[in-house]
Amino acid sequence: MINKTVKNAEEAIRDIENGMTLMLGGFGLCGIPENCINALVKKGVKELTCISNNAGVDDFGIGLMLQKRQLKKMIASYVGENAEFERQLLSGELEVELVPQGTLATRCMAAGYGMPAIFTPAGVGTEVAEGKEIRNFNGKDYLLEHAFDADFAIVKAWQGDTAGNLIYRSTARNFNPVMAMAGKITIAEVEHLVEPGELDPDQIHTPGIYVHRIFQGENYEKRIEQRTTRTKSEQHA
Amino acid sequence: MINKTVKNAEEAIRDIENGMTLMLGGFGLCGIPENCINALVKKGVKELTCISNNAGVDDFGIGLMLQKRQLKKMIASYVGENAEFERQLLSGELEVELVPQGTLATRCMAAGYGMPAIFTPAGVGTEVAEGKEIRNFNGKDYLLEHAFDADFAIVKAWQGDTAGNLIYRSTARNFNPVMAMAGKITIAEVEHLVEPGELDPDQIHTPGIYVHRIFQGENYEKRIEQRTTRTKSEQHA
Amino acid sequence: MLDKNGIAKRIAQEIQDGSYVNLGIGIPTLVANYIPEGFNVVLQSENGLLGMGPFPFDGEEDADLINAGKQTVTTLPGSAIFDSALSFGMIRSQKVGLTILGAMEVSENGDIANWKIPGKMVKGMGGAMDLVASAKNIIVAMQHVNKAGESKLLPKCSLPLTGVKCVKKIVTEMAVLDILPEGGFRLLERAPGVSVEEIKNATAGKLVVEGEVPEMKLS
Amino acid sequence: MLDKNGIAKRIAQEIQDGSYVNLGIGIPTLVANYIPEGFNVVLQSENGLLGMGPFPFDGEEDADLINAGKQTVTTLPGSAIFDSALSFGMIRSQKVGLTILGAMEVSENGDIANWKIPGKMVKGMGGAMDLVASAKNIIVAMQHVNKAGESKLLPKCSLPLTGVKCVKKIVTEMAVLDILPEGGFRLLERAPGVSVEEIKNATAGKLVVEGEVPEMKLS
Repeated sequence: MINKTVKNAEEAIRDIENGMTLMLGGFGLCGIPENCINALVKKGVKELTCISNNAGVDDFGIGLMLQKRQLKKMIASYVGENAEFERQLLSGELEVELVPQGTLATRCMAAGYGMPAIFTPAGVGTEVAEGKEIRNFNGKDYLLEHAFDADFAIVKAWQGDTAGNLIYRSTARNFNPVMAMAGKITIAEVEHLVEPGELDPDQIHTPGIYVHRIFQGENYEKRIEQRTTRTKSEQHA
Repeated sequence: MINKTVKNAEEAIRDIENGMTLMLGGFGLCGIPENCINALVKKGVKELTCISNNAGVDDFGIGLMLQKRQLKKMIASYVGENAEFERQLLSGELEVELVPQGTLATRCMAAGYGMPAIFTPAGVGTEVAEGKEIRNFNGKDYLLEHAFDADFAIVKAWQGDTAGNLIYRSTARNFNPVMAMAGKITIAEVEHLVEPGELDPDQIHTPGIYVHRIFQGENYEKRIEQRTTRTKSEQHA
Repeated sequence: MLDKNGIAKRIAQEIQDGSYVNLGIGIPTLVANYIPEGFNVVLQSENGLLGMGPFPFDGEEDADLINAGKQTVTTLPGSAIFDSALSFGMIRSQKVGLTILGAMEVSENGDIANWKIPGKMVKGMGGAMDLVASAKNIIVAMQHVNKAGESKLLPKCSLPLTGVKCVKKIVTEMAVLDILPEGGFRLLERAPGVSVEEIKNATAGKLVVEGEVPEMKLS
Repeated sequence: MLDKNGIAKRIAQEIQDGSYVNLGIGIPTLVANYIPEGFNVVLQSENGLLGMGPFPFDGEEDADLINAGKQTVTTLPGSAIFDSALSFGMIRSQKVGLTILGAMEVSENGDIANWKIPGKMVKGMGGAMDLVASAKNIIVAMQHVNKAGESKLLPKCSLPLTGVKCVKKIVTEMAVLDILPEGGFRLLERAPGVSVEEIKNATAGKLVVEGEVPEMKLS
């Protein structure tokens, strides 16, 4: 196997430069690459285009990069949790491309599958369709949407081996596998880095061929955005 | 959960009729739905269009259906192991569409992903491209290939639960997951049928929503096409 | 007039046994509480979960297990987890049969607007555009009028659209309506104590009333 | 003249440490035996396996674990299994950098034919069309002439094509050649004991000989 290990987030992002396009895995604050985001904030790299489903919250996730004005453009599907985002957007400081969530995921997947474009019905008849090619198949209209082209994809997994194979945990999977496939260079931070052979080949979510750098992250906060619970008395509700 | 269990292969294929289009999982003889194939042979349903990577061998797999002249058309990528196939093809008894393997897999996947068509460079400049739309993206030519439209997809998995969730074993996975997603009705035969909750949600290869009928198969032969081994003395070769 | 739970309760009657359903944020989330006992209904959450269970007990929240509303949830026996591309694959291929979501406006031809107020609010469409473009059956759960007292059932949406000609049915605090193929809101049921006249006054789009309109039955 | 193993041995010199490689059926399969000790090379099998190991020991064959040639194989620590669509996804997106495959004909502009003899043989293209349409580096392993003694390195292929302008290098029992951007087989190395003259006679397409042509080094 090919050893993809790097020491830490700083080494993993060493060659990310101003003006680059990054994909960042996660849905809300779930499954985001916390270590790499912190390292990007520390590095202070600017003029970035970020592709991520959400933009974090004001003081966590991509929100930290927004506060430091590191983003030129954000490509996302839902940004409702972030006041600083809305402020930068409405003031014109931040360029924003809002993309239907399924289109966002599929444009990542298309890159990983070597497909230059895909067809989706999402957005037909709306402003999302403006300027895009519409094509009818079997009586239904579809938009032609292009694969993303990202310099780096940065994902977070639960387990990974030094060959780059990744396994995600629960719904922290979300966009991570499709982004992991889609970067020119893919960086994976994992909660548990193990030796080749410790992961069952049948259970790998992202084959190592897609991953260029891997490291074991630390101090995961894993913040919960909407803590919703029920009490034991509701058990039989 | 929704219970998808049927008693056996006969019940699973009860409404497969003459002239229908079927997808059959497997690569070579690996991971093929043996029980359903045998039931289809017994039922004697005819004029079928079969989509499968291979056509079995003379006396096993889809070859059994060829011997009984049950196929009108075969859509496959490689059929080199089957003399009866070649005979029926050259004599004109059997209609054949040969499709590049990656195109075959991706046309199945497209159906399961609700994408009417995909772009692939495979076959550009060859007779596979004849009559097809060619489109250039970023300086490279791609063929427009359409999603398959199959009445039934019949797959084989290792484990499955009554809710239809499937887990495949080793390279017997092959075409099974993409075909499982692609049938108007999907039938899964499994080596081990278990109750919901016995499979780890993180390890499901095919979510149950794609599977309409499931049963525990029996008497799996799992024939090996090319038995290749080494002796212990070659261990350090 | 129904409260939010009443709307959810009424919508729950639309859910068929043995179906896969996607519930949007807000009132739709409440629908889960009213699915009839004994019904096998599987909830899909578009971030990548099939078989969404109830909220976890206090102290058992798992940051890695959330729904599309970012709420902590649980799995059920038979649940499956997958990535976001496959999640929308099953939506686009119509395996998820019913989508229930909120709206800011619905037009009499079934257009829906729920993601943007130009110059004022930009939250994004999330998965809504994919859902309304694909699901066979789309039910909108919303208030009949907005906070300014203006009807949300319009001849034509004024806000940027989420999808066109896709809404099949609407349940509000006042009424159940469906969209006629030729256009128009057909009044199917009145909320308890609400008159046809009141519904007419609250509906800016074309309202079609055929014969006697029954009152909703909420068991 | 090289035998099949000799061809495989020479091709193995083309493989870079730290690379992902797809080996076709026949001579290419033998290449695996000659990958230099200490090299980290991962073999991809397009049915859905990354990290293909050696054949199993007698009695340890697993019917569920085969390669694209339908041979029983093994996994290695760090292997991954996936479905056929993802397999070709990693091929199409050029993550598999090198493809080594056999051919019936190669033309001087890099076209390859290896899947069909009209009216005579129809095995199908399998994954070859996908592989040659996508891989960055494509090396052909084949005999210089066919059984009838006719050259397989042609000005133009006579058989149905598998791919166009895709072959980068050719290794035969007689020579190593690459395809020039402007067309033509450039002779890079001679097999031990084979003269340039003999190679010329066995090559129907345009052969480009620049200066002294060295003999292959097969350690």
